This record gives sequence, structure tokens and C-alpha cells, in this order.
Amino acid sequence: MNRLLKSRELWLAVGIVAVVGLVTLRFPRFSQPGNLLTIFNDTSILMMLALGQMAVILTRSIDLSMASNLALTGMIVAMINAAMPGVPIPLLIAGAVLAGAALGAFNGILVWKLDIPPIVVTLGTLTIFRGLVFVISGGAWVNAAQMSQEFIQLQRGSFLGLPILSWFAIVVAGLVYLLMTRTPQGRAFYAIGVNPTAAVYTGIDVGRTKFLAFVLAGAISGLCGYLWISRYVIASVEVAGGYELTIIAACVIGGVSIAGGIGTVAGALLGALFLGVVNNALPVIGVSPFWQMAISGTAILVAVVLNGRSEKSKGRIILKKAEAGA
Amino acid sequence: MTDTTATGRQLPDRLDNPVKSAVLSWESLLVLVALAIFIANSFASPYFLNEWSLSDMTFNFTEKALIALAMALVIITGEIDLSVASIIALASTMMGLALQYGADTPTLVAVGVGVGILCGAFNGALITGLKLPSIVVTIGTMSLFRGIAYIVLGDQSFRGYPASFSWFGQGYVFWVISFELVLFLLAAVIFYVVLHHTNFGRRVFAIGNNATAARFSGVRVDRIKFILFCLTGLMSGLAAVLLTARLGSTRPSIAQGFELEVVTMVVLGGVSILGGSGSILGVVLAALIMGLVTFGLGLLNIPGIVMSIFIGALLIVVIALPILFRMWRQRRA
Amino acid sequence: QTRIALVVKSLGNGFFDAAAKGAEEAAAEIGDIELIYTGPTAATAEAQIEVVNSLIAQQVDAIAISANDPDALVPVLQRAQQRGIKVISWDSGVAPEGRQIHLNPSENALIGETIIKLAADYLPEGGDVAILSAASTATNQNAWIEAAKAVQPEKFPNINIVATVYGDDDSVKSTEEARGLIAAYPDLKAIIAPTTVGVVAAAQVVTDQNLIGQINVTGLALPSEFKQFIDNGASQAVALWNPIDLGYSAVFLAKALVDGEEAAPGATFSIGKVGEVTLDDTNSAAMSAPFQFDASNIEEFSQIY
Amino acid sequence: MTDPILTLTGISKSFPGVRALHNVSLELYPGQVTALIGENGAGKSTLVKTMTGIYQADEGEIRVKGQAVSLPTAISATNAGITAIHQETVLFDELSVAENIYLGHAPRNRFGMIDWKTMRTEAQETLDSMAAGIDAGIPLKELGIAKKHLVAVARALSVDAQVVIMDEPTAALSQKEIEELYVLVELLKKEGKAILFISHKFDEIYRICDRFTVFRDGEMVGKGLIKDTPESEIVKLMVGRSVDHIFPAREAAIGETLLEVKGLSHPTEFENISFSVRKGEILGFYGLVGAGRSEVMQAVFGMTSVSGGTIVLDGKTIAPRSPADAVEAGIVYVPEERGKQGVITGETIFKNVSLPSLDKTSRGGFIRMAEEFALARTYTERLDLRASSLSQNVSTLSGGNQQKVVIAKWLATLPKVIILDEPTKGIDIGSKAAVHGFMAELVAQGLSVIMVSSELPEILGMSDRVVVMREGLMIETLENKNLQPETLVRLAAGIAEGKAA
Ligand SMILES: Nc1ncnc2c1ncn2[C@@H]1O[C@H](COP(=O)(O)OP(=O)(O)OP(=O)(O)O)[C@@H](O)[C@H]1O
Ligand SMILES: Nc1ncnc2c1ncn2[C@@H]1O[C@H](COP(=O)(O)OP(=O)(O)OP(=O)(O)O)[C@@H](O)[C@H]1O
Ligand SMILES: [Mg+2]
Ligand SMILES: [Mg+2]
Repeated sequence: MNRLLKSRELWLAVGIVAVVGLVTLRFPRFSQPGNLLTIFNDTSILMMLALGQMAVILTRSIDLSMASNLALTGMIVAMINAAMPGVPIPLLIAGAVLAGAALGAFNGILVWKLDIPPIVVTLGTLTIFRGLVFVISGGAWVNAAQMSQEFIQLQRGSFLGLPILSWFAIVVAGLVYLLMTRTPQGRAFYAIGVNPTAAVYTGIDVGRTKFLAFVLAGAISGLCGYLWISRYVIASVEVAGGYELTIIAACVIGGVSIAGGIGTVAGALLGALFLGVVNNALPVIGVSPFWQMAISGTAILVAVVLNGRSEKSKGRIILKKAEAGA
Repeated sequence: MTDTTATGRQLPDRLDNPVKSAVLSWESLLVLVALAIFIANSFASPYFLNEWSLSDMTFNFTEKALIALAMALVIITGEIDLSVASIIALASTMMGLALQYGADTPTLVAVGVGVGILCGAFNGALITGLKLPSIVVTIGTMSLFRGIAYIVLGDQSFRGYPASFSWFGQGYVFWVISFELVLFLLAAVIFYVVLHHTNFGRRVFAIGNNATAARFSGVRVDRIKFILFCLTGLMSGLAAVLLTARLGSTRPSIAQGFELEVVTMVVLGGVSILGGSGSILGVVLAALIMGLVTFGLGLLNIPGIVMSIFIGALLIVVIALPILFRMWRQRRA
Repeated sequence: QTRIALVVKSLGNGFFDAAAKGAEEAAAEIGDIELIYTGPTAATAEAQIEVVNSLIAQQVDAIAISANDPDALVPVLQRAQQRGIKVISWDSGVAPEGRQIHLNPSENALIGETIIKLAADYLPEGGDVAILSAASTATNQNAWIEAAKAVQPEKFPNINIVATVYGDDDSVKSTEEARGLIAAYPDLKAIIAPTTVGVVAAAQVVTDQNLIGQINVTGLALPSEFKQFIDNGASQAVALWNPIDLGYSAVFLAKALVDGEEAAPGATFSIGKVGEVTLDDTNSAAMSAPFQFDASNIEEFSQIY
Repeated sequence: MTDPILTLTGISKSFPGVRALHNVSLELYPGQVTALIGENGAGKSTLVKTMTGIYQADEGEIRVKGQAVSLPTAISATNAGITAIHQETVLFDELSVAENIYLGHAPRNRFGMIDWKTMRTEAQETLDSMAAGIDAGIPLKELGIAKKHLVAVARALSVDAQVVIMDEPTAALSQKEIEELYVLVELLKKEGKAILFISHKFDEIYRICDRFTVFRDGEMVGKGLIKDTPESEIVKLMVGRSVDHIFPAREAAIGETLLEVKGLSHPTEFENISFSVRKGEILGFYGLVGAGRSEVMQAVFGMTSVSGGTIVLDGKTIAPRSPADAVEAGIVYVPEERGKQGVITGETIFKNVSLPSLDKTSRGGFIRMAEEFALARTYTERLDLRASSLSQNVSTLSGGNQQKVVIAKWLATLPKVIILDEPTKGIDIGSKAAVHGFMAELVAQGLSVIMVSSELPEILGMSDRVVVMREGLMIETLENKNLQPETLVRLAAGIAEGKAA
């Protein structure tokens, strides 16, 4: 019980419920199941991306190139679809995942083999990937009229009352959860984040593990590239510009420690959902859109301060009576 | 002080020749890169070698470079400030607001710089006071500061700055030498002296190498970090003055995306993102290189986004080269 | 040879690509013109300033710009003029100090009236409508919205404009804003998006949320990009002028200035096949009325632009 | 004689610029404990790492039961039946105890997924078999240092290994836990495992080991049976000369009280600590590891804030809120964790030395390098620092020389009180004597020295008075006259009279 009360995830969930509750007080329509599902659906892409970013952050790295990766893979699949509408969409999705993973692998290789700090590598590929979007497209947009109906409609279909896009998020979250908690590879992400030197002693290849985290983040970015483009039905150079920091913000709000080793799937999902609720609730309750940015900034700061409090080491507690009281 | 007869063993000051290490330094690599780009530009475009062209080029980077000077110090201590562009937006907005109340030019500058320092102090207080990681704090304040600018300005924009104010962003001190360039060079000299020739700079490096040991050695780590965030705020405030004056107007969306360009400049300048090493000369050269690349390709009407591929690749290649070289030497040994 | 730079808000936008096509046409027609089609990839004033800086360095003869910000570009364009470069703005203008001529695609008042009329025509009983604009700083959109609001009380009394939001010509932001509008105003009957990016985003949202028939999306749209939403009923009708003609005219005007013609109130310029325009007292000229597209003609125009 | 389980022959290993091992050999026999002995940097841990697949030897052969094996990864060593308790704690604070034990070889279910339930029960069984009294389900970070070490031991035992390596396993354990470890070693011996035991403490080597192998400068210089070899001979092999470590005589005149600490308290770490130091005196602080001595010293040094108490230095009450304040007042602290807290690795010797004295060597805040070099030279040469130049990076110095840099740094500030926290921890016999000699010199100059140490001979040999601490409380202050080691151990461990070891 005590441990449950201390868990970040619980408090985040409480926070989300509180926001939803407050908004509902003024706008009863807000918490109708339909609207809540819509919010979930709207946040699906951010949730998946946050999971990918979490894997990277766990290993004491950071991936600033996810949004650019998304834009690039999105443009690739959009152009393929425009040029060859006959290519089946599942194949296209598989292609997007592979392309994204390849871009992630490029980051990962530089981190693994050359030992360049991840922030530097991905700062570089952030601009390179986005530049390539321009190069391959010649700057031209791919718009709705050029995309095939299947390409656009796939994620809009529904299954058991939920849009397919939401199902994508649920499946990805499930897979990442299994990976993180039930496989040696997932545990390795945590281990090298908590103590990289010790990880070496347990037979974990630190470089390779980081590489795999980048590949995972890349694969998710690729998948989201397709989902993003088919959702907003436009592929352009500017797709998801600046979104990399939103993804990191979602992780941070979700209690993923930027110092590595700490973070849960539930936390990352809730962090993304929190941003989704805030962004969705504000226009609904008639808050001027100009307030939106300051409010999400404040939310990030509050989350950081609260997480910082709980992360602060409580010392070693040598005194017997202090130990009893703790 | 120099009574060393006790042991008889004399430790030399240093073994390797300082000239030799200067030649093999990061900065000389950057000088080579800059020269190569300069020469390439001169061949690629007939318009490049023209005093006005070169002068115009400096406008592409001076504001960012000004912030990069302070950011270099922050990164050397192992921290980072991603809120700089938002500080510009907020400072610019507040200057606009002051203008609405009839402020004169000196007051405007004071408001811009003052708001910058306040924002930096806010970052610094959260980071050093509550011991929070700077990267997440400044991701938060990045939204907050610009958010406040949006709240104040909404869909409006402020304009009508007096000509004496516009001079900061558009005026020339002498011939083709703009005020922005002079200010930047002046600031670079000051930062160079502070970082490389004062106790303060020495402590900045010590913190970046090992903050715990530095604190155990009597360095006031938190105070120095706080000062550095204020300094970054101040430089952002100055950049806000210049940019606002150059644009002649204020919008909340001003300076979008500057933060990553500034960080790129600093890292390209050879400052270790992990903290502990770097030089002002490197940052100045990196600023120049980025200016040369964007302007040179601009003269060929290559879109900015393609230039960024070049910058990104340059960043990775320049960092990877020494590593590859070391690996190659080790393999041979 | 005369070198004319056509600077757009951002590269890749279909509207501007069409304008560039017209500009090429004009250049070929006049002859001995080198056309430089350029612009930033992100629609920001700072990026556009860098582009203009490099054009100044290249000593082009004229710059024809569709500006991302009416004020921020003034200083750099003034510098261009000091260096002997002729400057006109088109589509989205800059303040008079920064240019010699501004070419409006149409009368602002006329566009304003058109966009609200498009909504009103399909709302005989009246109702709530909302406006989804581009950037909050976009000169042209602001002028049109102002004009629309000005004529509404008199000409369309039963139309109620409930909100104006800004999608920044970014498809994601526009989509989110459109969703927000629909959520916040349950009785919304129409969304007016006087921007080619916003109108597509809004129509897609209406389609996605199965609100076809309940909410009518209208505004300014490029037929080739928007055809499907007329087809599926998300929109009854939209309007636009001819971007090809706009680019075409911009080049003619720029060339005329380079050739020494004076830009002064009342001056008349002839622009090839389009005819001629006359400058008003702010040295602005306006082209023809916007053209309306609906189910009857969208097919035909979507082949052209 | 039985055949060895593990045989190493002709092992060599070099790092850039360092030849850590050169053509060494080693045999480990079933049911026997072999001690590996050598000075700091002799290459002991390096050998352990090559035997566990963390490093790859440049040359040489490893045979397990006569079969040549290659150990490219840590996993392959586990599979070959070799397991180790490493010198560095190989543990993960944020993970659970069970996972710490099984990370890398966790039990899997039939889908190949980690089987948490089995893992938890098996971990608990291992811990219980060691009588560790640890719940396998809690996060590791909730354990104290000694318990953590037991988890490391459990981790080594969770592998069904033929060879168990222990690299300084007792360094962080208290006497009681050390005794339990000995029992465990006996158990392993009975099971026929071969054990390699690395330690700098001769008493325990003589207590539990059967054989020994001595390394010097990366070479194997001798081996034999413990029971046939006197300690002095092993030391001679180790150092290359005979060493009689005699604590220096102290001629310092003890003056009046310089530092007076009264009722110092901290909410969770210590309470009501009072002591005083006089001019020219060495005050020893004794206690078991984890008694809270470092915490008290860091509070006096301004590193940790206190909840109560006063500090009076030279008649003036001071309340240092940061080390900078303490240094200004004249109190300096040589920390226990040299690499993390002591030296700024990545910077040069002279920059390390001048850092706290910058205000003295500079003019108006501007650096004057010549003054810095002069200052650094004065103090490092007094300490006989072995380095190639003052611009050498401290990270390239040996542990003992790094310690000298830290001491030089503080001497340069001309302090009144110098606190040394475990000044000889992990330092070999030769350097130890130098540090002790130096402490005697300091007090002779009228400084006051506080020395925190867990080593009895050092405490008894060096201090004028001894403060004993236990579990964050001050137990006793004793004059060091005819002080019996048993008395100190009894007080430190809280054992009633007559039962002391
Ligand atoms: N990763 C490494 N890189 C470079 N040098 C190393 C590395 N690891 C060990 N060394 C060097 O190899 C030598 C042997 O070190 P090792 O750790 O094996 O000594 P040790 O006998 O275990 O000493 P101690 O008693 O202090 O634990 C030392 O000079 C050390 O500096
Ligand atoms: N729970 C713990 N987790 C991690 N490290 C610990 C823990 N407890 C103690 N240590 C480390 O073990 C070492 C010894 O502990 P500590 O410094 O508290 O002992 P002490 O009584 O203060 O005195 P001494 O330093 O002389 O042993 C230190 O390096 C400390 O950082
Ligand atoms: Mg060792
Ligand atoms: Mg201690």
C-alpha cells in the first residue's frame, strides 16, 4: 500500500482524472466516453513515440531525431503510395517500420561504434533526416488527393468500437511492456541505465544495448511516420517540426528519469496522455489557445519538481530511530 | 615559495610543447574547415567576395552566436539551456509592451536585458535550488516563457520601434561593420578572457569535469551554475534586443527553433556535451562556419533545409574524425 | 538579362507551386528573364529574411515576395531597395515602407465577403460559424477576416461568428484547432478556413468525425487538393483566385519596375494576358474577384491547379 | 595432489601505456582457497576480469578441468563455471534484490519470457541459505552497504560454478558479516569448489586460505602453501624488499583546543556528536564501516547541513554552509572516495592543486599560471609526488599519488584543521608508511589532524586520542595510552565486556 502511494504513475493518473473532472464540471460533454476515446485516439501517436523515447532515455541516451525520422519515413511511404497506389498498405507499414529502424540504427551505430554522445549524434541526424525529406520530395507536398483511400482510411476503421489507430497504440504498448519487463533485452535497458559499469560485469554489451534502444525508437518513429501522414493526410517537410521535445516532455512528465534507468511503460503512457488531455481540454473549456503553451510548460515544470522530490535520495539513515520512522 | 631543495627532484611544468598542441587542436581543424568553405564559396558564387555580401552574412549568425558564447559555459559545466529561444520571445514581447507605454530606447534595452536575466535566474533557481536536471527544466520553461509571450501578445504584434532602437539591429558602426558584429566580437573577447584567464573560468571547467570533487574542493558549484544561467539569460536578452531591432517588430513566434542551432554551434565548436572541455575560440569559429555554409549555399539558392543536412553532417563528421583517427592509430599500434 | 526572384512563404505549398508556374510562363513570354523561385521551408519571417539577404548579395534586379510577416521583413526589404533592387509584394503583403507595389489577388473586402457568403449560402436558417485561419500574423488572412466581420452584421445577420483560431498553415496545428472548434461549439454549422492548408485539415476532420452534412467546410482552397472533399460532401463550395495568374502578374509588375516604370498612386500597369491593374493610394493593386468552385466545376479546375 | 580445476598459463594483458599482466600463471584446486596477493595495481583485478570474460587476454591460455576455453563474454565465463564477486559493486540500485541476483541468467518460462516468480523464490532460497536476512522482493537501494555486498555474494552463488572468485570481499563488511562470509567459504570448500581470494589483510588470508600466489607489477613472483610460509616472506615477495611498518614517533607538542564540536546532530545520520581537537594532535575516529563517521566529518566540512549543534574554531563559532565556507575558516577534508570526491580527474595536477587557492595565486581574479606552477611544485614535491610533469592528467596517476595530490591541494590553503577520511584505504604497504610519516609531520607543524580509519593498527599507531562511533552515535572518547585493540572493537561493535573477539 505504502509503495503504491509512492508510485509516480498513481499520482499522474490522479492528476489526469482531476483535470478531466474539473473540465467535466463545466462541460459535462467532455467526459462522455466518446470524447475520452477521442482523446485517447488523438494521443495514440504521442504515446507510442514516448515509449520509444523511454527505451532510449533508460539507457542514459536521448533521441532528438525521432520527429525527423517520423517525417522522413512518412514522406517515403506517402511518396510510394502516391506513385504506386497498388502497393498493399500492410506492406507499406512494414516498410515504414523497417525504414524507421534503419534510421534509428544509423544513430545507434554512431553511438555504439564511435562512442559519440547520443545528444550530439541525434542533434546531427535531426537536421539530416529532415533535410532528406526535402531532398527526396523536392520540397513538394504529398496531399490527400494523391494518397490512396486505403492509405488514408486504414487507421480510421474501427474494431470493437475503437479506432484502429488506438489499437496500434495498444498493441505497441503491450509489446513494449512485454519487452521491458519480461525479456533480458528489456531488463538490459534498465541495467545499463542504472549502472553501466556493473552491466558490463553481468555480460551486457552496453554499446549494443544502446544501439538496440535506438533501433526500437527508430522503428516506432517509422510506424508513427505512416500513422501521422495518413492521419493528417499531408506529407511535407515540416511534419512534426519541433515535436522531438514534446516527446521528451511526455516521458519526463511520466516519471522517466533523464539520468537513465528509471521509467515505466505506464508512466510514459500516462505522461503522453496527460499532455493530450491538457491540449484537448483547454480549447474545450474555452481557454484561449494562446494560454495553451504556458499551461503545458507549467505542467512540465510541476511534474519535474514533483518527480525530483521523490527521486531525492533520503540518505543512508544510519540512526536506528530514524530508520524506524522512515 | 620556490624552495624545492628538499627532494631535489624537479617536476617540469609541462612535457609537450604548447605550440605543437595548439597546432593539433580542435580549433585548427575548425580553421581549416572554415578556410575550405570560404574558398569553395568564392569559387561557387561570383557574389560571395564582396564586402557587403560578407557583412550581410554576419547577420545570419551573430544573434545565435552571442547566445552560444554563454551556452558554451553552461555546457562546459555539464548543463544545458534549451529555453534560450523562448527567452528571446518573452524579452522581445516585454520590450514591445514597454514600447506601448512609451518607453524610450535605453529603457527598451534595459527591459530586454532585464527580462532575459530574470528568465535565466528562474531557470538557475529551479536547477540549482531544487537540484533538477537542466535539460528537463529548460524544456519546461521553453514552453512557459514563450507561452507567456503568447498570452501577452495573442495574435497581435508590436511595431513602431524608434529609429534609435532599430540601429541596434540594422546600424553600422563603421563602413560595413555592423553594430551586431561589433557587439559579438566584443562579447567573444570578454567571454574568452573570462573562461580562459580567470578564476571563474577555471572553476567552470572544474565543475564540468567533476562537480562533486569541485564542491569538495571548495568551489561554490551552485552559485556558479546560477550565475551561468543568468548569463545565458542576459545574452538571450541581448539577442532579443538585436533581433527585435533587426525585425523592427515583435511576435511571440520570434526566434523559433534557435535553441538547437545554438547548441549545434557550441558542440561544433568543440565543447564537450558531457562537460569539462571546450574553448571560446572554437565556438566563434563554429559560428563563422555555420554562417559561411548557410550563406554560401544561400547564394546558390539552395534551400535552407538542404544546408541543414550539411550542418548536421558536419557536426557528426567533425566529432567522429578525431575518434576514427584515434581508433585507426590504436589498431596500427 | 533581368533576374527576378519570386520569394514564397514556404516551399512545397501547392498554391505557391502553381504561382511559380505562372511566373515561369510570364518569364518565358517576356523573354530574357532569369526567374529565381525560392523561399524558406518553414514559414517564418527569420528564415525568409535569410533568403532575402542572399538575394541581395546576388544583386538580383527585383524581388517579388509573399511575406510571412508584414513588419519583420520591412527592414531587410528596405535594405534591398537601397541597394537598387525593386521590391514588390504579392499575395501576402508587407507594410508600404518595405515595398514599391503590393499585388492583392483580389480586393480584400471582396474576399472577406466571399468567404462569409460561401458559408451563408448553405445556411439558409443561419447559425454558428467559426474561422480557422493561418498564422496570427498573416497579413492577408487578417485583412480578409476583418472584412468578413465588417460585412456580416448587415448582409448576413443570421450568421454568428463564434471564434477565430489559428492553424499557422501547419496541418497538425490546423487539425487540432479544427477538432477543438468542433468540441467547443456543439452547434457549429460551418468552418471557414481562408487558407489552403487549413481548409484541407478542417475538411478531413469533418470527414473523420462523420459530420458530413452537419458541418460545412468552406474557405479558400486549391481545387486539385480539395476536390475529394467537394466530392464527399464535407464541403459544398470553396473559392480561390487563380494562383497561376497571380505569379504571372507578379513577374510582369516586377519587370515593369526594373524597366523604369514609376510606382505611384493611380499608375496603371499592363500585365500580359491578364490585362492591366491600377495602383490605389497605398500602391496596392487588386486582381479579379475570387472564383467559386463547387460540384459542378471542381473536376475541370482540379486538372489545372 | 589433486589436479587443478582451473589453470591459467602465460596470460598477458596490456592497456594503452600500461602492461597490467605479463606472462602470469595461476592454478586453482578443488576444495581449496588460493590467496592472490599483491600491491595496488599489481594486476589482481585485471586477472579476475580476464577470467570472467570482461577483458580478453592478449596472450595465454585458460583451461577448465584440462579443457582449453575461450571466454569472450561474461556469459561464457558463467557457462564455463566461473563466477566472481568483483571488487567494484556490480549491482543495480533501482532493481529488485532478486533481479540483481539473476540479471543475465534469469529463469525463463516456456515462451522465453523472464519467469519472475521462479526467480524470486530461487533468489530468496539463496539468500536464506546464507542467512542474509534479506527480502528478495525489495528494491536494492533500500539496503545498507554490507547487505548489498551480501547480495553480490548471493549473485555469485546463484550460478552453479566450480570456481568462485572473491576480489576483496571483506572490504565493506563489518566484523560480524565477515565471520559469516568465512562460514560460507568453508561451505564452498566442502562442496569441492575452487576459490580465489583476493585481500590486502594478512590476518584473514592466514585464517582461511590454503595456498597463495603473489603478483608484483603484473608478474607472478611466487606461490606456495600458506601454512609453510611466514607473513614476512610474502610481504617481501610482494614489495620486492622487506618492510617493517613502524608507525612514526610523534614529537609534536600538543597545544590548546583548536576545534570544538558540540552536540552536532542530523535528522537521520547522527546525533549529539561532541569532540574537540587540540593543536598538534591527531584525533582518531574509529568505528565499523558505515558507523557514520564520514557523515559527521562532511557536516563539519559544510557538505551536509546539520539540524543542531555548534562548531567553534579558534574561539570563533562557525557554521559552514558549504565546503567553501569551511575552507575559508581553515578546515579541510581529504575525502574517502578519492576518484569521485578527491581529485578532479580529467584535469592536470597543477590545476587540481591550485583550485582551492586560486584567490591567492591570481591577481584581481585573473589567472597567473607561473604562480600556480610554483605553488603546485612546492607542495607536490614536499609530498614526493611521482609524476612526469605538473601538467600530467591526474587520472593517469596511481591511487597513492592521487591521494598526495589531494593532500597537496589542501596544504596549499594553509589550513588549521585537516580531516583525513580513510587516508590509506586501498593503499599498499609502501605508500601507507609515507602517508603516516606525513601525518606526523603535519602535527609537528602545529596543525590539528582528524583521522577517520577502520583499521585498528592505524588508529592505535597514529592517534593521540580516539573517538569511537557506532550507528550514528558517539560512544566514547579514549586516551590512546595502553589502549587495547579489544576495547575498541568491543565498543565499536557494541559487544558486552568479555565477549570481544
Ligand atoms: N581499463 C583499464 N585501462 C587502463 N589501465 C588499466 C585498466 N584497468 C586496470 N588498469 C591498470 O592495470 C594495472 C593493474 O590494475 P588492477 O586493477 O588489476 O590492480 P589490482 O592488483 O587489482 O589493485 P588493487 O589492489 O588496488 O585492487 C594498474 O596499473 C591499473 O592502472
Ligand atoms: N547504503 C549504502 N549504499 C551505497 N554505499 C554505501 C552505503 N553505505 C555506505 N556506503 C559506502 O560505503 C563506504 C563506507 O561507509 P561510511 O562512509 O558511511 O562509513 P563511515 O562509518 O562513515 O566511515 P568509513 O568511511 O571510515 O567507513 C562509503 O564509501 C559509503 O559511500
Ligand atoms: Mg583490484
Ligand atoms: Mg566513510
